[in-house]
Amino acid sequence: MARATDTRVGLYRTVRLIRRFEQRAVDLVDTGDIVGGIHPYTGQEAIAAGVCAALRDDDVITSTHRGHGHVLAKGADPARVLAELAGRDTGLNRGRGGSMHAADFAMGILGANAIVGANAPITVGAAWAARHSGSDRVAVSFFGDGAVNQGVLLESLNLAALWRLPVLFVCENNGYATTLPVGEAVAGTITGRGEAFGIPSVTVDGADPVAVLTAARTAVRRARAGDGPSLIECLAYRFDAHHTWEHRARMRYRSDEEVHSGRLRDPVTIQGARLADAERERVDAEVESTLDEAVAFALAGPHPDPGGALDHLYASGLRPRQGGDH
Amino acid sequence: MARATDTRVGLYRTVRLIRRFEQRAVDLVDTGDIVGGIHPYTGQEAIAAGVCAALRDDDVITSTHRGHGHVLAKGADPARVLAELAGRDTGLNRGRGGSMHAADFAMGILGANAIVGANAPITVGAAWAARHSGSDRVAVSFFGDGAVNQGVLLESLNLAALWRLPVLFVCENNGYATTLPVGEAVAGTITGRGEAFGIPSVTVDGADPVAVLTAARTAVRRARAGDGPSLIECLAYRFDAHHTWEHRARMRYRSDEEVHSGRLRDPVTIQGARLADAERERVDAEVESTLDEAVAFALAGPHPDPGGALDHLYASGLRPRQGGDH
Amino acid sequence: MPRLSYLKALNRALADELARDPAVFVLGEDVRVGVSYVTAGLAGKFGPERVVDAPLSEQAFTGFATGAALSGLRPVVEFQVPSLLFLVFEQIVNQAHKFSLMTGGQACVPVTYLVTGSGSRTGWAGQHSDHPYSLFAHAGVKTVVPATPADAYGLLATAIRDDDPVVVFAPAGALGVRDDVEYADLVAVPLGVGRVHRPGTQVTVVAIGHLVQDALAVADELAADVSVEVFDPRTVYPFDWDGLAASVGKTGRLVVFDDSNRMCGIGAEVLATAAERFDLHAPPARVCRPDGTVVPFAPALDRAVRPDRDGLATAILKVLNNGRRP
Amino acid sequence: MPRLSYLKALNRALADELARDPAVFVLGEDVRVGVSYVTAGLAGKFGPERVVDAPLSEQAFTGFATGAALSGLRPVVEFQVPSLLFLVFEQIVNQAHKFSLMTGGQACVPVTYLVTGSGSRTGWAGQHSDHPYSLFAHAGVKTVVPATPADAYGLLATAIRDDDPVVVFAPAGALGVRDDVEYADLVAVPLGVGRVHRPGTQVTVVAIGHLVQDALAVADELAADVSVEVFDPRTVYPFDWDGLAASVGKTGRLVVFDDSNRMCGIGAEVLATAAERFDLHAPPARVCRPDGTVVPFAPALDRAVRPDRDGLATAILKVLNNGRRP
Ligand SMILES: Cc1ncc(C[n+]2csc(CCOP(=O)(O)OP(=O)(O)O)c2C)c(N)n1
Ligand SMILES: Cc1ncc(C[n+]2csc(CCOP(=O)(O)OP(=O)(O)O)c2C)c(N)n1
Ligand SMILES: [Mg+2]
Ligand SMILES: [Mg+2]
Repeated sequence: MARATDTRVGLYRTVRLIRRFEQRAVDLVDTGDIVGGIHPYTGQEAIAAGVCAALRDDDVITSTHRGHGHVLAKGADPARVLAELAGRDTGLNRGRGGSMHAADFAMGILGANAIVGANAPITVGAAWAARHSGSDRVAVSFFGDGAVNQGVLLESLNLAALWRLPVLFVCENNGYATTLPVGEAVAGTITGRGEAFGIPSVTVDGADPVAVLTAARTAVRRARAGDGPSLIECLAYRFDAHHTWEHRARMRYRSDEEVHSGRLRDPVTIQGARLADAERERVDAEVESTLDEAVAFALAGPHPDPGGALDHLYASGLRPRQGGDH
Repeated sequence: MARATDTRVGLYRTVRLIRRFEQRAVDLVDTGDIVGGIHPYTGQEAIAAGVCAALRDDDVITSTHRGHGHVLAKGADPARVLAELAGRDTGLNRGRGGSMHAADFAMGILGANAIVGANAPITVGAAWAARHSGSDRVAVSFFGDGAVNQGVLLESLNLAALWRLPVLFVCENNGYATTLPVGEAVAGTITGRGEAFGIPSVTVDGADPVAVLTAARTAVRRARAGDGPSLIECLAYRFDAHHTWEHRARMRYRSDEEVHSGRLRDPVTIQGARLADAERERVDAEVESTLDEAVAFALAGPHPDPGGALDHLYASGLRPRQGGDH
Repeated sequence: MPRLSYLKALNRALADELARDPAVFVLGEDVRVGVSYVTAGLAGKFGPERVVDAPLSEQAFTGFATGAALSGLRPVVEFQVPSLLFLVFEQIVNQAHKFSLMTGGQACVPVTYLVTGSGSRTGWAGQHSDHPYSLFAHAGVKTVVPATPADAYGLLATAIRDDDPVVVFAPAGALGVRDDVEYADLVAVPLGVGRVHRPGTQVTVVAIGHLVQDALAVADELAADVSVEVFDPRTVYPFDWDGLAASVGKTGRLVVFDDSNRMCGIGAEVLATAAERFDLHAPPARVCRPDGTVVPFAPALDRAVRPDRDGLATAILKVLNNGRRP
Repeated sequence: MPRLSYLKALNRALADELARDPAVFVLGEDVRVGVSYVTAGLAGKFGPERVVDAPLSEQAFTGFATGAALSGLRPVVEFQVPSLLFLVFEQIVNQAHKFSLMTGGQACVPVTYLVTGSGSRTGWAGQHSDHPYSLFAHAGVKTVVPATPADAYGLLATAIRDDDPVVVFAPAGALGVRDDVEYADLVAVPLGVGRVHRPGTQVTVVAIGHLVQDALAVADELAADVSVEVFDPRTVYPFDWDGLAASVGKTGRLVVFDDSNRMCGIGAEVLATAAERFDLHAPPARVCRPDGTVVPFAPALDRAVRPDRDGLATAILKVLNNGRRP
């Protein structure tokens, strides 16, 4: 698989790939092949697909704890992503990162990040570096509705706006930060926060890849032209748990009705409806076989050697003292 | 002296007191009686005076590295403030805090703070505690134009707005954060940041105590009524150095013309013009004798005993191990 | 007799303190729903003004707790992830910790910071697996790491009643521990007083947090050959030096079993103080994390960087076979 | 021969590295004007894209540096106040430090964090007087504390060229030190290699940063009675254990002279490692700050909590009069 493309079929392929990837990853959590669980991206696929379809290969993204969709849409190999989730030496990060840190620098994926908001300034720095080197690359920061309450993210909006940097701030408003509804967390509006820094900010239907793509294209064009950052708020619904541990816990923060109606606007269905049945079935089959191979690849990969547990701790090669020698 | 009062004379007395306090404090820096220097509040006196004149004694404030004006306007004894600056046991903080930490909890002064923006969430917590205890006290956070780029301050705006807390955010826009002009630091506007969180925000002439008072009264009324926080941006000019070390350093970041014209709008002159000459002279003399006494008190105060260097380190009385015993 | 779990003990301590003292309140992310379980049921019992869900604004809500504490309240701030303490290091170490001394004893900041699930939770990888208690000990913030349900109850209760800031680490590895304790027998446990879990004569093992259980298991395993005393300081800072002196006075040999990084960790402090004060029969040893550990994702790598039973057994035998015979 | 000052040496190192490598740039507050002097003249020479003034957004600009470094640049981030490192602890320790391992070696983060004026600057009080190098050593971030102008030059240059994040502390107490060095003789100094400033045979004093000068003075004072070797590790982490072993192998006695807090400080680590590895003739000693120090404002109190020459002399004599004779 490669980066999401902006055709009807391309967008469908990506949303479908992410959906099925997540479902199969959840299965592997259940079987114990993925340890530590995942934050499923299910329901938000259109955002990653639409945004990444507006990018070039050499553009860069940063991602979040809920990052599989972004990483896949930007073109990481699903097999190596899955191998990473399964902690194998064949994984993107050689099994060192796992679900929340999947990174593929060759594909412009500067990494998922387990700290909410932490990726925002990294993105801004990457955008500055791009301009500094004379490139017209853009940098995209994906983050949730919870992240807009993080100081570092708000500081980052200021830096990006002040220095007119080529950044797309993509807020995935899925209604909740874990269990806290966005309305109990965000005073004012999300786009209002962008605008306060002079950043053009729009709200789009985050269940529709075409709507996201359209907004992303505008923002990318602005960024490449040197006209500075944009903020896109994508309204979506998280179909699944905040994290797979929720599958076992008895937590009530969304009513059954809400979840039911939230799931009605399904990115896969929405984009699927734009394809002829045969076309769709062909993509589905293709995706399935990609994922069959990915699962096989992931589970066949060797576990990393514990002797190398601290490999790469220092890029300079410094070897730390062990905890037990004396 | 007591808290700033909202009469013509009262406001003048406070701005005059602060001005002369600062000038005498600078003298004491020069003589070496105040070690470490100060951040003079000169030029911004109308802000502290106008805001504190709108408060009650039981309202609380938090302040900054440039805090003498706030502390005096809220009613701290100038003699004990000066003794604090001179590091004496008779100082507000028993000489433990100095210029950047002057606090007087009995007067509702929860302390100056040496970390830009750090006082904002403390203020919000104090406001919440007031409401929690059924009081209609309000809490005021003073901060500079540099502080509006601090994440923690922006997070605090959100909390205060979200929970409709009785907070006044008073931004003293003196044009610079040390040497960085506000225009090179703040994307968008300062009031726009408040508004983004749904906080009513106004800009007023920070050289005129009456203008500040008027805005503060509106904000205090709103806060006491349970209608939440307000932000007041006060435009002012810092007449003196960022910090007294600048008196010795050769730093050029403001032109002579700018400094000259910035000083033309002088809070002391502006409010002084509202008094008859005789009235003004009486206040000036009063202030001078207060400060003569304050200086005498400060310099007569005993230096703290080095044996008590770690007194109060733990409120619980825990005595830490010394650095040298073994 | 109920089999009291560690998590339930924490939950019970919060409930009891909330009931006992109206100044106590709980603040954090997802505390109403009780995602980490420690706050489960509390919102229903005490209402949303005592169990407050905060937006993802750790810095602001930690500073907020300082402000509330300065106003007479006793906040308990819950953190879901240990590294969130890095985000609020300024607010805890530079603000809350320093208020008492800097104000010359005018103020105290009785805030409890509770980290539910510190250390590695296998599969959560590098940014969620730190165990930073030694950092707070270095800074001088009171730091407790309970090992058992009864101590979890008793130390959390004491932390809340203490007039200083206290960080409570509840290690992920201890959350599942259960005790045979009657609720009625749960009592406050003083800070700074260690506990000998198992008396012995030949070597003192200082074990911290969840490692106490492992130390006991190793002591059992080795019982035929070595008489191991397991000393649990319970409070990392202030440390029970006299308790340790008594133990080492008996055994003359020392091993520290500590889940923080080797360099400048509590293990270093215990060995250093021992070198200064105690007469050891053999060089002491540390079993801890390597210098600068970043916990890798893959389970086998994660385990490889954690101090474990084998490492402890090896260290005990080595210390025993070295040095002068007692 | 020029009398090179420590500050000028840092300034020179920045200028040379900026000239040598176009990937290097400097970022921070007031760096164009050069408020701390280390960046004086650089903006004029290298332009505002290489010497970047940032708003008061430490978290964002520190994260920004990570993003720029991930994109191939080598940022040097200046901090005016040591406690600002607390504000960015997450960005340094949880992000920059972890990227290499978490990405399985895909990425490196060659950022240098330069604190100009660490430790107490008498009169700056509690929130501006910390010396938190031991915190970074514990976290495993490379940490250097140069003592002399030549080392300041050489270690800063190496830090910038190093592929890992490095924190450089320039102690306030060392900024005024001058050396007789030709510019042409300034060279890069490797990390992790200590320096014997003064050979001796009876006791090794490990002195850090500005305390090296004090240690040399004490060694001179005591020269008639004791032969003191002054060992300056230069890099706190990674520490030159072999260098220290050689020194202690000769002297058999050890005193650490360290301006950080006693508990879990570098002094603890040196004593701990000595206890594990070295054969000492007498119990070692630390001369450092008390546990949990908050530096009080009044000069006499400030001095009282700092390790000083008297304390060192006392400790040396005590260590010498204790224990077995060599
Ligand atoms: C700074 C920070 N605070 C808290 C957490 C724990 N946490 C992980 S995800 C999450 C909710 C994030 O909400 P949002 O940004 O809306 O993203 P979503 O999970 O909805 O995709 C929380 C509280 C964290 N990882 N980082
Ligand atoms: C968080 C933080 N960053 C940097 C500093 C160093 N510093 C002290 S005052 C100051 C400028 C503050 O500007 P502003 O908020 O406009 O207040 P002003 O000095 O103009 O009153 C700086 C950078 C600090 N004390 N705290
Ligand atoms: Mg969300
Ligand atoms: Mg200003």
